[in-house]
Amino acid sequence: MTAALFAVLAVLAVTGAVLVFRCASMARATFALLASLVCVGGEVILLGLPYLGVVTVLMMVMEMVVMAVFMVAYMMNPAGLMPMSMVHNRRGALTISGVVFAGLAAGVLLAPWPGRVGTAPQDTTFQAGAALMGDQMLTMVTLGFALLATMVGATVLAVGRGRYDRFGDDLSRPRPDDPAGGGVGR
Amino acid sequence: MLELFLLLAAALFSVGLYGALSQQSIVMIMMGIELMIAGVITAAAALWHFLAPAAADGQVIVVAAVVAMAVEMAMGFAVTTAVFRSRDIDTADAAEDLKG
Amino acid sequence: MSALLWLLAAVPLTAGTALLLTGRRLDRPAPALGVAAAAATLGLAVASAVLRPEASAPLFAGIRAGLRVDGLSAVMTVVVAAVTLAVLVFSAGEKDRLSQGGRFHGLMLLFAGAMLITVTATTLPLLLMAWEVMGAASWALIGFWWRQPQRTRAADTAFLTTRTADLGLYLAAGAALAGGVTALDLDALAGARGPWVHLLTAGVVAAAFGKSAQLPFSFWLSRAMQAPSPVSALLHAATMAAAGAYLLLRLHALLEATAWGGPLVAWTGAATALLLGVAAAAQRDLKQLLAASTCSQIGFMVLAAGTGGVAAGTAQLTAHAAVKAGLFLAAGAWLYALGTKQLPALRGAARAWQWVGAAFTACALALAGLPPLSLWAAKDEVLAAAFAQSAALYATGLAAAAVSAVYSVKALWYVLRETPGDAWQGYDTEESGTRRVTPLMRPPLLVLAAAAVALGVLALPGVFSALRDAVGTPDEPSPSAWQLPLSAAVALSAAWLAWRIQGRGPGPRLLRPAAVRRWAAGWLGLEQAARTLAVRPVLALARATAVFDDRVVDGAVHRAARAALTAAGLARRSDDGGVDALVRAVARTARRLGRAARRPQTGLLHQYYAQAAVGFAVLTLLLLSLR
Amino acid sequence: MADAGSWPSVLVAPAALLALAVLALCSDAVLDARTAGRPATPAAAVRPLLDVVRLLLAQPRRTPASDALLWRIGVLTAPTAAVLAVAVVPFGGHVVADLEVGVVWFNAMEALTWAGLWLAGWGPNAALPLIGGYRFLAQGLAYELPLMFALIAAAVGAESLNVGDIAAAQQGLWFAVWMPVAFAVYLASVLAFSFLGPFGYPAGRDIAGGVLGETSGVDRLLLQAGRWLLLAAGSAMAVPLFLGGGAGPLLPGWAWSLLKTLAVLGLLLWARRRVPAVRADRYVEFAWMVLIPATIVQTLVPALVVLRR
Repeated sequence: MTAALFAVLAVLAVTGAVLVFRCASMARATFALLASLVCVGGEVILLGLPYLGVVTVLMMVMEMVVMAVFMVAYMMNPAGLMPMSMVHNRRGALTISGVVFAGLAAGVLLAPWPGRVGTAPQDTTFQAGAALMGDQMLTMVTLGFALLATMVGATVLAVGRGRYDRFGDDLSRPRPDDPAGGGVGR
Repeated sequence: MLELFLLLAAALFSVGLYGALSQQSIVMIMMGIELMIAGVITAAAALWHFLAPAAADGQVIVVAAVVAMAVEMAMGFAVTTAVFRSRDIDTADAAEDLKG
Repeated sequence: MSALLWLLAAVPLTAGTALLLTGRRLDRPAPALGVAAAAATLGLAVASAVLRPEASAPLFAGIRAGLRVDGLSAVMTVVVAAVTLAVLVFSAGEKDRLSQGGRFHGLMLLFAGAMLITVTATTLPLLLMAWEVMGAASWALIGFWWRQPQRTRAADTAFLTTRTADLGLYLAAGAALAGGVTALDLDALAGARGPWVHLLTAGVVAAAFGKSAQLPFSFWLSRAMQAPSPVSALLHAATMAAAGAYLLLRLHALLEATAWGGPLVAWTGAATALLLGVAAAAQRDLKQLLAASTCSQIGFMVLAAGTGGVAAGTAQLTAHAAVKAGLFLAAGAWLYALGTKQLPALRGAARAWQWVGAAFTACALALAGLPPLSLWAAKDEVLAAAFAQSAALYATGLAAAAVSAVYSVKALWYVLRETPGDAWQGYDTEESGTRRVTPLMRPPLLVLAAAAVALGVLALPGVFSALRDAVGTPDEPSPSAWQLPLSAAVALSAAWLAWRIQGRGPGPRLLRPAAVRRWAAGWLGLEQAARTLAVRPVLALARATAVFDDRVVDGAVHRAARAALTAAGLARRSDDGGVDALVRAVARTARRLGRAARRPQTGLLHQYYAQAAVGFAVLTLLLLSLR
Repeated sequence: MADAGSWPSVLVAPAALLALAVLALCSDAVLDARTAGRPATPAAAVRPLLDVVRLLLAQPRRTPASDALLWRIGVLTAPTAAVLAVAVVPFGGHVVADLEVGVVWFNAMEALTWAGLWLAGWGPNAALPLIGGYRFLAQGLAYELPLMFALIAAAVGAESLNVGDIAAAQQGLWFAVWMPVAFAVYLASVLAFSFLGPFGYPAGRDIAGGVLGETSGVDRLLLQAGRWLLLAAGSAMAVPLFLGGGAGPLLPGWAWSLLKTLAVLGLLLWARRRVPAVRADRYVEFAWMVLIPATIVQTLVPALVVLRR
């Protein structure tokens, strides 16, 4: 049963991936990607990591919707109505990815994979949680800081207005004049 | 079974690579990269499941990959926004100031 | 005492040098000053002749500069001083032609000083110095009118010939030093050791022949006639030409020291006398005729020196000085007056200016050797000395005497005839004649003519024996009873014959065969021979050495330079081609690599991803292959 | 512990959810009628159901160059999300799928409504629905993080992600009692992800019905159904998380669950009527600046309690 499920999900994931770059409409490409990633989430659940799988799905859904927003914001032809090919060096890309896939496949098939060592615990989520909070604390901290840095960096990059625009040339204005209203203490 | 999973991962990775290499739009390139990271997640999960289920390292890699995907998304869109706002372009080809 | 001798030498030298150095400022008073100095010198000469002073001064290490007036020197000094005075008086008369009087009289006095030192010197170095100054003065005086190229060329020829011969004296000095005569005293020269004596003799003989224009070197006297007439009279007749003979007379001991010395000198003198006499007979120019006759008369003196007749030689020298000076001054007067010295053009000159003509006639007859005049006596003494040596010499000398009579009469014949109507065409061919003879010219002519006649007294045995004692060779043979009348007869017959032949129509040639006449007229082809034998080889040698120098030495230098250049070129090329090229190549490759390195930086994101992908793939393959 | 769902329960659960939704709809209609002064007759209650028939028969309108596929997917996602969400909710002892990660699953399914609503907005290729879709996203960004922290609070309290365990962990004291903030936030979020009442911003009348604007016929019906199903599912989930699940003195487990669910539904319907509409940007500011710290602190409380125990 799981093999069948794996096969279905695998095929769905790959077709979704291929569709992403075949669709003209950006929305369709985005949700093809969403489908593909959901399938990957499914695969992860299938591999006995329910928590990580569902979290992946949860995250992917929200991410893809945000991507859809940005897609519409920046793409010239989001609905794919006008025939436009936003592609270059197709042949070169194809050859390189083909070669990479062949290399990886060869590596996968030819490598002498060792057998399984030990068995999975009953509650994998607990195992992950314990590891992250235990001996992998450094990783957790690093990831945490990375996420914090990303949040700050992304905001700074994305926001076009600096502190001088908001608080005046010598930063003397009491209340920043932002285009959108709101803001604590107002 | 492990080989199948890894083949799936390789397939996803290659399609993502093809997308990243062939697409002009920055957002589409990011989608390509997302797929590549998805491939990595699949591979990590599979390796955890088939080789070392006792240790949680595989899961940590998956978490790291997921975080990486999130960070890539965030920074990608930040850079796209900044470039778009300053240059009014959205294709990677137009932003070639670092040309040698 | 010795101060007198130094004074004798110093007066003419200082006066001459002063006149020379002051240049044109003293031109006007120059003749008077010259004559005064000459007179003073004559006085001093007579005093030194009477007192016979002696002086010497240190010259080099171990070699002194000695002066002494002995018998021979006394006669010589008086003759030189007297002739110099006469000639300077004559040139004072001719001062408008000799415009640069200061330079002329300066040089003449300088020459006189040098001649006096030569005749009184007792050591070879001093003699050599004086000898050189004489040569230089002769060159300067021959080329006095230096603006005319043929005169300077003549001066050069004369100077070169005499200088070449003078080298003999240097050779002699060297040989003497080598031969042990360290003090270079003239009297001691005969004592040189071994082979050096021959070398010494050869050197002295060569110098004497050169200076006295004997056979091989006679042609320079013909070129010397380009000089002004007073110069010809003083230098090339009386003194300088005779200096060679004087040297041989002074060194007759040396000639006897070598077996071949005496006979060589004698025969050369005889041959010169005879041949140059023939040449004189063939001349058409009066001064050339007189020059050739000078050579032959000096030939007699050399003959006397060769045969040991020192007194005879001295007598001959003295008589000849007076005779030839007079003849030259007469020729000079006519040249000054008529502007020509070609015999046909001078026809009737004697009748035009009786005083000059009378003096000329007297001297010419003396020259012809007619009794009882001076040369006849002197010549007989020389022939007596020659007869003592060998009969052949005597015969040759007699023949030479006959020839001298011929050319003297030829000159006389032209001059004494009436002046032909078309004579003026011949005038002014060489100079612009003034048609007058200045009063100052007359007294020297008369004095010299008187001397020429008076010296005939030498024929008397008493006078000749006194001369022999003065000279210091008492046992010299004197002319025997039959020799005097014989020479007289020969001279008279030759003179009469010449007068007849000359009288038979204008221009009949004494010498029948035209080739011989042309040979004789050309001074026996001596100059041609010298030119072909000496000048051309030397020039050829010079050219060869020049070519050699150019081709080999310069060639080597040029080749070295060119080699250096090529080496430099090579270095440059190798530097440019090699090092620079290398550097440029490195720079070029660096630039190319730089450009290549920049190619992957396309700025296109997707290409960076592609490169990254390929890079990682290669990396992993590498990793796998290494493990 | 609720026993694993057998096959029939897979069918019963959606039916029960539908029933609940219809009940909520009718009571809402009655309340409307009463507020409108009309007699609270059963006919008034049944009025909304008539629309179902009308919509099924109506000729669906098509906009030009609309993206039919995505539109249809969007419309279908809302109800399916509700049904899938209620799968992990235990009714008394029975639960459809007793997942280890029940709470995360509920959250994931609830997140699906984001994709659904945006696609429903994007589908018709019209401005106003698209704006509706964007509004729902803004509102989603607002309520999502507080909701997550609320759920985490409940999970931390029960030291387990399994909904059954959480319900069981509330034997002594209901979480709603000592996690009031989390409970309140949760309720608000339920209203938010079913864009009802104060959070009806994405379907607001100022943009002509927003997401619902261009839908007609079956699409409209599905969307409306999805809306009320989500409400029912959310309130059903509230019971095991914060109200002790099936525990109760007299009645059997499922009866108590049903009673509590009806109570929550009533509360939400009352709230929907009383609280004025909130603009998304105001609510996002309030949510991020006030609710997130509150819920974080709220989560800290059970964490400390659990650590101390």
